[in-house]
Amino acid sequence: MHFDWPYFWHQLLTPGDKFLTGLGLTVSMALCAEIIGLVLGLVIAQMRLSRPRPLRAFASLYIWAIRGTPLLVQIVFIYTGLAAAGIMRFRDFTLFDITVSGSVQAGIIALGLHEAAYMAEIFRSGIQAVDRGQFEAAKAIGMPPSMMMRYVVLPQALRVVLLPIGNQFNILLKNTTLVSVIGVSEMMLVTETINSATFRTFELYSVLGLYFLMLTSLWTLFMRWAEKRLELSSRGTATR
Amino acid sequence: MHFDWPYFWHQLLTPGDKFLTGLGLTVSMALCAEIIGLVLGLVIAQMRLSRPRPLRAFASLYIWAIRGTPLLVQIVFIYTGLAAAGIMRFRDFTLFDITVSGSVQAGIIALGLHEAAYMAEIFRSGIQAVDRGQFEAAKAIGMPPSMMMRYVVLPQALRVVLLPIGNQFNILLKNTTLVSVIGVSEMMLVTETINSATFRTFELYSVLGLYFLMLTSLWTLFMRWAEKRLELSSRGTATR
Amino acid sequence: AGLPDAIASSKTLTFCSALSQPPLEFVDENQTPVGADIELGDELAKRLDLKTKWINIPFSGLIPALQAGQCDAILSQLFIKAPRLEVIDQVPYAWSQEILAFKKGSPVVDDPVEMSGKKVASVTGTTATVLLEQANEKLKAEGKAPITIVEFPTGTAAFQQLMIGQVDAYGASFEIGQYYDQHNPGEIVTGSKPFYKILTGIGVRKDEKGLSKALEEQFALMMKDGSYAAIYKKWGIESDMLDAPMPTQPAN
Amino acid sequence: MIDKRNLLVEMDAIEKWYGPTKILDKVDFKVSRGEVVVLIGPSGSGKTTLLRCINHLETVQGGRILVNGKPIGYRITNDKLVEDSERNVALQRRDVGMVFQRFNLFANMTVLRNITIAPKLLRGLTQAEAEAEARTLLARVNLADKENSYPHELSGGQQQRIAIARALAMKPALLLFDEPTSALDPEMVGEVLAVMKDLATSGMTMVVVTHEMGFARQVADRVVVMASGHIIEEGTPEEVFENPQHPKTQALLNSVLH
Amino acid sequence: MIDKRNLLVEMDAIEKWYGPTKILDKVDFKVSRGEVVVLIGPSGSGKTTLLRCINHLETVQGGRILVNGKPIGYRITNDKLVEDSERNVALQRRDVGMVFQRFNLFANMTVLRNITIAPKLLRGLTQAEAEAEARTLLARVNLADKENSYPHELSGGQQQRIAIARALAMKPALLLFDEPTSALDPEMVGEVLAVMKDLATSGMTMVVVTHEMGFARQVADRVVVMASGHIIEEGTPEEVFENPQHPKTQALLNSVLH
Ligand SMILES: Nc1ncnc2c1ncn2[C@@H]1O[C@H](COP(=O)(O)OP(=O)(O)OP(=O)(O)O)[C@@H](O)[C@H]1O
Ligand SMILES: Nc1ncnc2c1ncn2[C@@H]1O[C@H](COP(=O)(O)OP(=O)(O)OP(=O)(O)O)[C@@H](O)[C@H]1O
Ligand SMILES: [Mg+2]
Ligand SMILES: [Mg+2]
Repeated sequence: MHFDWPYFWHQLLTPGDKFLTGLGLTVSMALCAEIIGLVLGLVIAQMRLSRPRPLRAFASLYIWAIRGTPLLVQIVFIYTGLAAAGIMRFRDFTLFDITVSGSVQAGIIALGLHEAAYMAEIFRSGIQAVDRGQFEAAKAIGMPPSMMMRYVVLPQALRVVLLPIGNQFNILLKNTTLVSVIGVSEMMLVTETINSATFRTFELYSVLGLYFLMLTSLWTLFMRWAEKRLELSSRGTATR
Repeated sequence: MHFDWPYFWHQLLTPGDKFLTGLGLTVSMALCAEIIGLVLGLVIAQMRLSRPRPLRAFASLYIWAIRGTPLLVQIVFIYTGLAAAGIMRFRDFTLFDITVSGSVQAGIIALGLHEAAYMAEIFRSGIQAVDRGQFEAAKAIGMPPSMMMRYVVLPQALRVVLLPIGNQFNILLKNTTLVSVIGVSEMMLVTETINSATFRTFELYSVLGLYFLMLTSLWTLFMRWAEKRLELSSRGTATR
Repeated sequence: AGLPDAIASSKTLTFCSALSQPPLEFVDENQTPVGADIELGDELAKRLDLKTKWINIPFSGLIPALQAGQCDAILSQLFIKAPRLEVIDQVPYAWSQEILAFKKGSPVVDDPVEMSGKKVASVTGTTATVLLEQANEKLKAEGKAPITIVEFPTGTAAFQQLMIGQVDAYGASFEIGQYYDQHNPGEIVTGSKPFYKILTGIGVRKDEKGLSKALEEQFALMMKDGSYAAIYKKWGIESDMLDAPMPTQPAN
Repeated sequence: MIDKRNLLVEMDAIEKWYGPTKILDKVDFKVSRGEVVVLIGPSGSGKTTLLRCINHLETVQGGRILVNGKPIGYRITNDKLVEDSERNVALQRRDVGMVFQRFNLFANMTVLRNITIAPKLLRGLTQAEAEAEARTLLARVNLADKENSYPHELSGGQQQRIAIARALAMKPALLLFDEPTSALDPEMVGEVLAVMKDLATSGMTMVVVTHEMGFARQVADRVVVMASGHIIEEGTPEEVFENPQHPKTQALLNSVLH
Repeated sequence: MIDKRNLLVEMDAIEKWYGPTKILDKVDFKVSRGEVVVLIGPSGSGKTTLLRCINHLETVQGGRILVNGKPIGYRITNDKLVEDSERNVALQRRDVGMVFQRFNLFANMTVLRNITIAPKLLRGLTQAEAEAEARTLLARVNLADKENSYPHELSGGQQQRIAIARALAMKPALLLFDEPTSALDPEMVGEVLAVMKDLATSGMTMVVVTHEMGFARQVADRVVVMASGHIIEEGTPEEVFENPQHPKTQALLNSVLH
C-alpha cells in the first residue's frame, strides 16, 4: 500500500477554491432542498390528514411513489427526463448576482421533492402524537382547521418532529452527492474531477469522506445542543 | 410534450434480457448485502454493548464513520480507492458456473458494510429493549454471554427489530442504483445504456421507476403479511 | 516477458471502456459493445489467442479502474498525456481531434474562447474539460466572462443535454461529433475545424510490460496487413490513422 | 312543557351508527333557552355521543339537529342535507361551548392565552379587550392569580375551571358539559360544581352529563335518562329521583346513590 | 457460632460504591453450609446489593468474596485481584442459584424449557435427562401440569415457583432470594413460602431477603439486620425479634410488624 500522506494533508488542510465552492454548493443545496421539503412536506401531511378523499389519495400516492423509487432515478428523471419529453427545461437564472444553473435548480428540486415525502410522514406522525383532546377542544371552541393547526396542533407537534427532521437533514446532506450525475459540481464531482487529473483516488476520497463526516458530525452536535436547550426551556416552564 | 406510449408499454411489459438480468442483479445484490449487513451488524452491535473498551470504541467509530459519510463516496472508495492504494483489488471469481465480477463484489461489500452500520443500531436498540431481568436471570444461572445472547436475548429482541430491518431493506433495494457508478449493470445502468442508444429518457426512467415501485411495494406487502402472522402467532400463545 | 499470468491462464483480455463514445465505443440496440476501438481490441486479442471482455466504466473512472485491476487495459479514446503517463503506459494506435459540437441553428465557432459566457458540456476527466478550463484561463486574463463548464459522467448524458438544449455546446472529440452528425442528420452541426489534435493510446499498467509489448507488436502487424485500415475505413475515421507504428509511451 | 319558539336545541329522530352498531336510535331531544338539563344513564348508553352531536363533533346518519333554529353540520341544498365544510361548522360551533371530562386546555399556552385566543381570532377583539374579559372570567372562577401559569402546573379542579372560563369567553348561547367532575380528585369536585351552579343561576342554558346527583337535584330544570341509545324517561329532578317510572332508571339510581 | 471449615460464603470488608455514594461499608458476612440466613433492613439499606455481590452481579470496590473457598468475579494474579472474564464468572455462578423479586423467567421459552435449558447447555445433560429432572422439580413445586405453558400465561405465584425450580435445576450449593414474595398478590405468597420452607427443611443453604417475619421466625437459623450499608445486628430469630439491641432494629420491627 502506498498512501501519499503529504498529498492527503495538503488536500485536507488547504483545499482548493473549487473544492470549497463544491462544499458551499453541497451545503446550500441541502438547505434549499430542506426548506422545500419542510414546506411541501407540511402541506402533504395536512392533505393526508384532511377529509376530502382526492386530496388524501393524492398525498398517499405522492408519498408512496417518492419513497418507493430511488433518489438517483428521480434526479435523472427530473433533470433529463422532463426536458427530453419537452415538459420542463431548467434554465439558468441570476438572482442578486448569483447565477443558479439549471442543473443546480433541478438538483435542489429533486432533493426537495424527495425530502418532502419523508417530511410529510414525520409531520403526520407528529400531528397524530398530539392528544385528540386538543383537537376536540379547538374544534369545539369554533376554530377552523387552519387555525387549529397553526395555534394548537403544530406548536405541540414540533417537539416530536424535531429529532427526526434533524436526522433526515443529515441524510439529505449525504444525498447531495447524487446530483453529481447531472453535472452539479458539488464536493463529490469536484473530487472526481481532481481525481481524473491526479489519480490519487484513495487519498482524495478519504478527504471527501472526512469533510462529510465533519459536516454530519457538526450537524449532530448542533442537534444535541438544540435538544438540550429545548428540554431545559420546557423544564423551565414546568417548574415556573 | 411527446410521450411515446407504445415504446413505454413495450419496455414495461416486454423488457429485454439485459434489463431482466439487471433486475436480477439488483435483487441479488440487495439480498447478499443484506446478509452481510445482518451478520456484521449483529457482531458490531454485540461489540458496542460489550465490556472491553477497545471493542466498544471500534464499534462506535465504525457506526459513526459509515453513517456520517455518503454511500456513493463509500462505493467509489471501496472499489477504486482501495485498489488505487494497492490495498485490495476485487477480482472476478466463478462459483457454480456463475462469474461474479469484481465490481459486483465491491458493490455488494460496500452496500453490506453500509447496511451493517444501520443494522448494528437496530440490533442494539432491540437488545436494549429486552427486559434487564432477562439478562440477570441468564447470568445468575451461569450462562456465559454468548449463550445468553443466543438463547434468551436475541429471540426476544427479534420482535422489536423485524420492522426496522424490513424498512432498511427497502432502502437498500433503492440504494443498489448507486453501484451503477462503478459499472455494475444493475437496472439503472442498463436503463442508462438503453437510453444512450434511444434517448427516450422520460419513458425509460418511468419504466425504471415503476419497476422499483413494484419491488419496494411487494416487499412492503410481504412485511405486512409477516407482521400480521407474527402477531397472530403471539396472540395464539397468549390465549393458549 | 510474455503475457501476464492472469491473462494467460484465463485466456481472456479484459478492457475497460467508457461505452458512450460513438463511433469508437458504444452499445448497440442489443446492448452489445460496438465501435472502432472495440473491433481493434477484439482483433488484437484474437491474434494473441485470447477472448475479450469489455467493462463499461465512466470515463473519469477508467484509469482508477485499471489501477484497481478491474481490467488489463483501457481502450477508450484515451489521449496520451503527460500526467497519465506518470501512472500508466500507453500504446499509441491513432490520432484524435477535439471539436465543439453544436445543435443545429446555433452559431458555430471554432475556438472555445468564443464561447465566453456560454454553457459547454463535457465528460468528467476528458481532455475537453481541460481544454475548456485553459480557455477560461485565457478569458479570465482578458477580463471576459468565463465559459460555464458542465461535466457529465458519460458522453451520452452530455450529448443529450445538447440535444435538449440545456447546454450551448458539447466539447467532444471530432469522431464523436461526426458520428452524431451522421446519425442524427440535421440535428447536430460539428464545429467547423478541430482545434486540437493528439495521439491516442491503449492504457496498460506500468508493471505489465509484457502486455504492452505484445499489443505493440500485434498492432504493428495489423498496420502491415491492412486490417487496421479496414476498421478505420468502416467507421469513416481514416483521417485519424497513424502513418507508422510507434513505440509504447513513455519511451525509455 | 316545551315552548317551541323558545327552543335553543332541537334534535329530531337522531340516528347514529358506529359501523354496524346503532348508538343512538331515533332520539328526540330539545332544550329551551335558559334551561339546565342533566343527562344521566348507565355507561355506554350514548350520553357522550348525544352531547357531541349537538356541536357536530360527531356526524349523524339520520335525523335533524337545529341549534338556534339553524341546522348544524349540514346545509339544506335542494331540500337535501349536505355535510357542511369544516370551516362553516366551525362558525356554527361558536355559539356552543363545551367542557370536557379531561379539561383539554391548550397545553402550549398560558391560562390567559387559553382564554383570549379564540375571542381574539374569532370574535375580533383586540388583545386588550380580550385580556380584560379574560380577567373578569378568571375572577368569576376564582383563579385571578393563575393567568400566567401553564395547564400542567395546575390541579385538575383548577384546569376544569379554566376550561369553563375559556368556553364562556366565546359568549356561547349554550354550554355542554361531559362529566366535568369525574376525572377530578374528590376534594376538587366541589369547586367546579360551585362554578357550574353559579352559571346555572345566572341563566345560562346548560346540558350536563354527570353522576353528581346532588347537583342534578339542586340545579336541574329537567333530568333526562338514557339507556342503550334511547331516552327512556324525563322530568323534573323530583319526578325522576323520587318516583322513577322505568325499571332501568330505578336500577341506575340504586347503583349511583348507594 | 461459625465453623471456619464449613463456610460456603465468606465476605470480608466488602466495600461498594455507586459513583460518589458508599452503599456497602466494610461489610463482613458469612454463611455456613446448610444454614438459612434471613436478611432484613429498611429500604435502601443495601440488602439487594449485598445479595447481588455474592454471585458477582455487582462488582465491588474493596474486600474479598469467597464462595466455596474460591474468589468470585476476581482472580488472584501476582497477589493482586484482577476482574475475571464474563465467561469465567459464568462458570462460578453455576453453584449459586438466584430467585428474583420479579421472577424473570425466560419469556421466550415454555416452563419446561426454562428449567431444562441451563442443565442441558451447562451441565451437559441430554434432553431426556434434563426433562426427567425438570419434571421431578415441577412436581416438587406443585406445577407438574404447567410444563408447556409460557410464563405470561401463569400467575405470579406460579412463575415464582417455576423460578425456584429453574434455579434448583442447576443443583446449586446455595440459593439467594431477593424479596421473592413482595411482587405477589397476597393470596399467592403462601404457596411460594411453602416451597421455600420445604427447601430449607431439606438442608439447602439459603440467603433470603424478605419482609415476611413469620417465615424468618419459623425457618431462619440466623437473622441479619442491615441499615445504611452496615450490618447492625445479627442472631437467632428469637434474639433479634424478641430482644433487639439496636434502636434501628427496634424501629424496623415496629414498622414491619404493625
Ligand atoms: N369511536 C367509537 N367507535 C365505536 N364505538 C364507539 C365509539 N365511541 C363510542 N362508541 C360506543 O358507543 C356507545 C355509546 O358510547 P358513549 O360514549 O356515548 O356512552 P356514554 O353514555 O357516554 O358512556 P360513559 O358513561 O361510559 O361515558 C358505547 O357502546 C360505545 O362503546
Ligand atoms: N444502579 C444504582 N445506581 C445508583 N445507586 C443505586 C443503584 N442501585 C441501588 N442504588 C442505591 O444503593 C442503595 C442500596 O440499594 P439496595 O437496592 O441494595 O437496597 P435494599 O436494601 O435492597 O432496598 P429495598 O428494600 O428498597 O430493596 C440505595 O440507596 C440505592 O438508592
Ligand atoms: Mg361518556
Ligand atoms: Mg432490594
